Amino acid sequence: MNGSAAPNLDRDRLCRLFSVMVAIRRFEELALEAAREGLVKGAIHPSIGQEAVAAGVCCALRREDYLLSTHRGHGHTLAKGADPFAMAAELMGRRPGTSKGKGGSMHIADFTVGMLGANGVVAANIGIAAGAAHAVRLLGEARVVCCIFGDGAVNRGPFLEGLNWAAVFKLPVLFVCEDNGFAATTRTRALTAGPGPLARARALGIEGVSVDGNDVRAVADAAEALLAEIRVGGGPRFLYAETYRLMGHTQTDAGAYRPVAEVESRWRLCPIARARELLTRAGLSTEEIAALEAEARAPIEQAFTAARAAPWPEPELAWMDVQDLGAEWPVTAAEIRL
Amino acid sequence: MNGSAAPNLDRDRLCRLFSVMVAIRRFEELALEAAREGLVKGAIHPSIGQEAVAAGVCCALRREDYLLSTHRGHGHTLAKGADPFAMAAELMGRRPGTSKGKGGSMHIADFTVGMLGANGVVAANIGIAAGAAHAVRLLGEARVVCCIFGDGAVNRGPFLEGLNWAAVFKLPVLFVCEDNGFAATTRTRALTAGPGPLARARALGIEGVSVDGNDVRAVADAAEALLAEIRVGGGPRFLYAETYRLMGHTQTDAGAYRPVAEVESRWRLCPIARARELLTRAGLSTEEIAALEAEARAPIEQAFTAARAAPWPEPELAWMDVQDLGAEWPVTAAEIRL
Amino acid sequence: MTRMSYREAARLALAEEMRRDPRVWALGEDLGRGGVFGQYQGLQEEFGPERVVDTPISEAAIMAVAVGAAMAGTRPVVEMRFSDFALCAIDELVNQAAKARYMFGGQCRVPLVVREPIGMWRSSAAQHSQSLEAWYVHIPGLVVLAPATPADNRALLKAAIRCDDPVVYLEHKNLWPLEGEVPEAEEVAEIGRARRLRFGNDLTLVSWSATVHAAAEAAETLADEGIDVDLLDLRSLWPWDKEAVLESAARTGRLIVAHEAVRVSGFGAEIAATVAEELGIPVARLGAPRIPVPYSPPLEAELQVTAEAIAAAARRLLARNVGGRV
Amino acid sequence: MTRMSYREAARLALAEEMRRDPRVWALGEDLGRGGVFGQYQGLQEEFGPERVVDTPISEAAIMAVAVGAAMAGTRPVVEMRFSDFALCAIDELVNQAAKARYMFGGQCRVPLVVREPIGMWRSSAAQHSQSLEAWYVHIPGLVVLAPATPADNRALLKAAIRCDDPVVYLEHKNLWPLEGEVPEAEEVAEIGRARRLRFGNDLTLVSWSATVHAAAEAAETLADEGIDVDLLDLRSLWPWDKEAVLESAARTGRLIVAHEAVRVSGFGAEIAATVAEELGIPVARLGAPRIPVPYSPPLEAELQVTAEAIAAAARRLLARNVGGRV
Ligand SMILES: Cc1ncc(C[n+]2csc(CCOP(=O)(O)OP(=O)(O)O)c2C)c(N)n1
Ligand SMILES: Cc1ncc(C[n+]2csc(CCOP(=O)(O)OP(=O)(O)O)c2C)c(N)n1
Ligand SMILES: [Mg+2]
Ligand SMILES: [Mg+2]
Repeated sequence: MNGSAAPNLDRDRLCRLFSVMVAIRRFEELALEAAREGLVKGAIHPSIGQEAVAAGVCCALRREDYLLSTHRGHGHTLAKGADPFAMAAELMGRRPGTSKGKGGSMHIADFTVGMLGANGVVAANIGIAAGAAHAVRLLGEARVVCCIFGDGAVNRGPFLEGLNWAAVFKLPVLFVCEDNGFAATTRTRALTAGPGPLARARALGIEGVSVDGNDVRAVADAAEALLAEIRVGGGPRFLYAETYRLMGHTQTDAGAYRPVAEVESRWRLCPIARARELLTRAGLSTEEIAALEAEARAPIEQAFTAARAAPWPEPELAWMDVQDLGAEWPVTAAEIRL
Repeated sequence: MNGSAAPNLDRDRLCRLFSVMVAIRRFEELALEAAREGLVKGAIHPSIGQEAVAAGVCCALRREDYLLSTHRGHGHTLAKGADPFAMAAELMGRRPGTSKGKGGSMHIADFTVGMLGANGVVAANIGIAAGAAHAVRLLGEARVVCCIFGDGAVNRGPFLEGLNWAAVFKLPVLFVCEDNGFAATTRTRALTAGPGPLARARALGIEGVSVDGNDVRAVADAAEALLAEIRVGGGPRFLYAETYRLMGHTQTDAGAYRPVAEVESRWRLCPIARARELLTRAGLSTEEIAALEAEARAPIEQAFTAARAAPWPEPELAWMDVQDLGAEWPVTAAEIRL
Repeated sequence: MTRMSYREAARLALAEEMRRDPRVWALGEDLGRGGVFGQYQGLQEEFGPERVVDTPISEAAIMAVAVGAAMAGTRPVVEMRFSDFALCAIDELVNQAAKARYMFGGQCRVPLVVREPIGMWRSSAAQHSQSLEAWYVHIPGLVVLAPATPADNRALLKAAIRCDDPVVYLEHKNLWPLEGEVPEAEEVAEIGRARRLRFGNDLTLVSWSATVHAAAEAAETLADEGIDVDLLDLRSLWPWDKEAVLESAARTGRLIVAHEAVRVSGFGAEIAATVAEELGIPVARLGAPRIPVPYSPPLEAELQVTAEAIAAAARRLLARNVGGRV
Repeated sequence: MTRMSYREAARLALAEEMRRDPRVWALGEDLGRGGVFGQYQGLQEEFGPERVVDTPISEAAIMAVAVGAAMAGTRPVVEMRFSDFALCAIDELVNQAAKARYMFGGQCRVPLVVREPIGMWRSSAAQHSQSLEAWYVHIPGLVVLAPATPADNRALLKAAIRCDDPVVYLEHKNLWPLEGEVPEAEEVAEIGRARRLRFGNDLTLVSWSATVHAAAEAAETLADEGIDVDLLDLRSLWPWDKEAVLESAARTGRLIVAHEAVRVSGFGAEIAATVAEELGIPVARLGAPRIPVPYSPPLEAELQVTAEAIAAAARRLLARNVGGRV
């Protein structure tokens, strides 16, 4: 990772980005499979097709940097370094889950790697990210905060309030708008007036760039360049990445509101396939690439296998971590309820 | 009122705008006096110095057009044609008040002249105005909705959500940002990132113009031009008017957070004084102008005199107009409470 | 009578009202594709995108637009998707919709319906599972409804749409597929009337929304034990049927209120307190512990007010060697 | 003991905590000029604009920023100006601050204090007068405090700032100028303990915030009539001092709860219901009618829970020819 915005043909870097993307893809596939089997009960929002944004942005972050994500956050979280086993266990509501099974997919978080949480409320993390950055400033830390949100989020008030805040206080935040074309079943563009998210950011005093979100190298270059500006005290920056949601909104959405031909044509732009081409051009053989993929997939597959066998949380856990003062306890509850 | 954006030396129009401004000024002076005497108990937010925006914008509206305003809404409401006696009575919490004394200054409204309310929550009327315009569209009416808000409002989420909505649905709304330099005791600019309110509107797909908000003719010209565009189905427009709040934020704020010299220099740009000059240039004599002023002030003075003598609302009124189903009534309450 | 689901009943009610009154329209995210739970299926096809409006993800604007549009002569039906997201529009609902008629001295009314799907459903976790009816009941100006059956979802939604004041309309996510008999004739409910599911003289059991079904199950179990429960489905939380509850409680001498929402400061407290004030009889409340809703099924189960818990509470209350009027 | 105002006590508490702990900071509109009620006077001068932060009018961001900043290791004190404006930040408070610790399985805490000036004050009308403590008590994860005296405002605000979970801190606007004795020594309150203002065996009277003063006046009047009131200022609404209330109510055999907030579904219902469930003694509640707060003084007066109303309710309760434990 150098800070340069110029194309970078560094093989190792590309291999790493590729591996992360493959791992994310495999994670989403296995999560969907587990959901089909009824092992994941709550909603999941697969990020298949969007792996380049997750890999390109999150691999550019340092471990101590903070990351905040959305309901579609598995990829971002994995790319930030979270343990896939704990994540898979969380999706299945098991005891070793990142949140002991209390949060599930929409509240995936791993504070040990600076991942401060997905969020079930669209756009809610934008202000929270500004706050984390405000704390970084107050505490005199060197971290950067990265906040990823979807194209749907730019129509909620917190987008304006959070961006304005970060700009006014010149906070170290990288805002990333991951535009996958849809907000649930609706094409976002039809309901987003004006020239788009980047123009909105600029009107709120935040400079940024637009990238092809299916080109992992372009995303990584842009993210690195913007992060470098932020790290030297330049204030917040905005990255607008266009990609496409290849699957439905959740595991139960077939995505039938869009033509098959459109989805098929978008599969041809799949970021993993495109990265594979880049690797070939960078001199990797088909076998080498296949080996990389297998290597990336293996830990994910092990994670799901282990998670399937993981224990359920003890019911008493439901009563814990509410709050210190005034927490109710099972014994009280049993009395109350029976 | 013709729709032309070109400077208009029409004497009658200028006289009318001038009279409205003088009436507003007198209303605010007498409201402050009544507040000093303890006759106005709740907070009032005087618009002294900002009369050109109220007159220029609201005189360009038709009676059937809707207007929504802010906590600093006396001027807008008067200019839309509300009865000054009912308004003064409302400020004093009297029975003949526009809201029977139930709302006070921050909830001034006169639905008979299309004035759908001031609002005690900054920016809240932006979305409500979009909604009124949505209804106008659904009902196939010819009205336009005008929504006036302060410079502080552009930092709240409803600004983004309401403007985006109006733009997406191409609704007939004129948004007016009346920038008086302050949000309560804070200079708004320091806390508003980016190039400003008009740029934010443009990024949300709404075109508009910027005017000298102390030049009533400029404001009127701009408002008329924008309204003409809206009336022919052009969708929402944005008017940004710069002015200055000559008084404190409320009757109890001395405004001591700004240099005396600044306020003095701003008094020299007083919109009424400037309009007086325009009238002189348009050929009116000092006596004619003085007569106009006296004529404009008289009904306001009568209104306050009458309001001072107006009766209090009957206590039972407190129980009315809450809701039809499930309303509590005094008899019940007396039982409950005693 | 026709058999239909709670979902279908709601869909039908809205369609009927939209046919009847051209001022009625609906707005919310993804309505054109039927809404999150299919409760708007086919409506955009019938009424067009101008009356079944797909909106941006702008909850505050959705609610504010409804307020303005209601003040300006239309009757909007607002879809909030999950009741939790209504928290993004609370200023608009509580400070604006609920107060406008009053603040403006009766110059306007705000006839809007806010539909908020509530409750625990399929491991939806803390931000998609809340039941906050107690909040709304506390706010002057609001009407609060919570249907438990398909028939009520049709008749109450119609009544809500015809109401001239803002109505918070709480549909339970677990009930969407529930089937039941719905009268052939177009019924408009009288708001404020409880429905008696079972007559009994041993104990009054008051509930609403999905918990009504657990309560009915508990009442059945208790009947087998010789305990006759007087079971009331409140349906309307504001106004609530104080007369029916007091009549029943006075007769049975014991009251239990059961709801899914958090027990502490839940609406059960209001009913229990009212009955205690007016009758001085033994009362008990059941609700979720004061815990955010967890994701994992065994944890979520800890929060549920089950038929067993209700039956046990009833037995306990009956075992107290006191009763009747004090 | 020193004499100081409720306002000054709050100012002092915050200053002391900011001196003690560099992670404590305050954010809100106009704080640099002392805040709306002067409760931040001089603090920006002492601690600088980085720790007493003037913010844009962005309530949602103010609260969200506090959530993020708390998760990231600081201890923000949020000023909401009027409790009504907190409704613009309810998602941030209820769906985020209150739940984060739980949803993330204990990975983080959100130690923030939200200061919300509540209550009727100088004809502030419907959008500047609310008291919504019942809402916050209903939300798992929140601590809720409502001081009635200068001494408590100092000791409780300090405790709130040291609390590791989100605290909703309700100061009453009418109390700012109230003077009282405050201990010289730096006292940090124990959250969850009621304060007994008067010992008596005839009736338990529970109140909080400004209404405590009306309750004290009523108790005095009643004392002259030979009725000895046991008067408790709850101070902390969650957790609330159930032990103290139950001990007192069991002893006196009668309970009245009096608060300024709307009576229907107010927090008084929770206390009355709890006492009714546990003790089965006569209970009564006083609160505002379910009406938005009007502007005009004679109308506003209709909503007030006065000392006379409390005394009358007490007499009525004592006149009931029942009492004691059931
Ligand atoms: C405030 C809020 N409104 C609505 C929803 C329901 N919802 C969940 S995801 C989603 C679409 C979000 O679109 P986008 O921001 O583009 O993210 P994507 O799903 O495409 O990743 C919606 C409407 C929500 N979670 N929060
Ligand atoms: C949501 C909200 N936050 C804060 C306030 C308190 N407040 C009332 S007026 C005001 C300043 C508003 O500034 P601006 O929008 O520029 O209007 P102006 O007062 O200058 O006319 C503030 C902060 C409020 N009424 N509503
Ligand atoms: Mg999207
Ligand atoms: Mg201003």
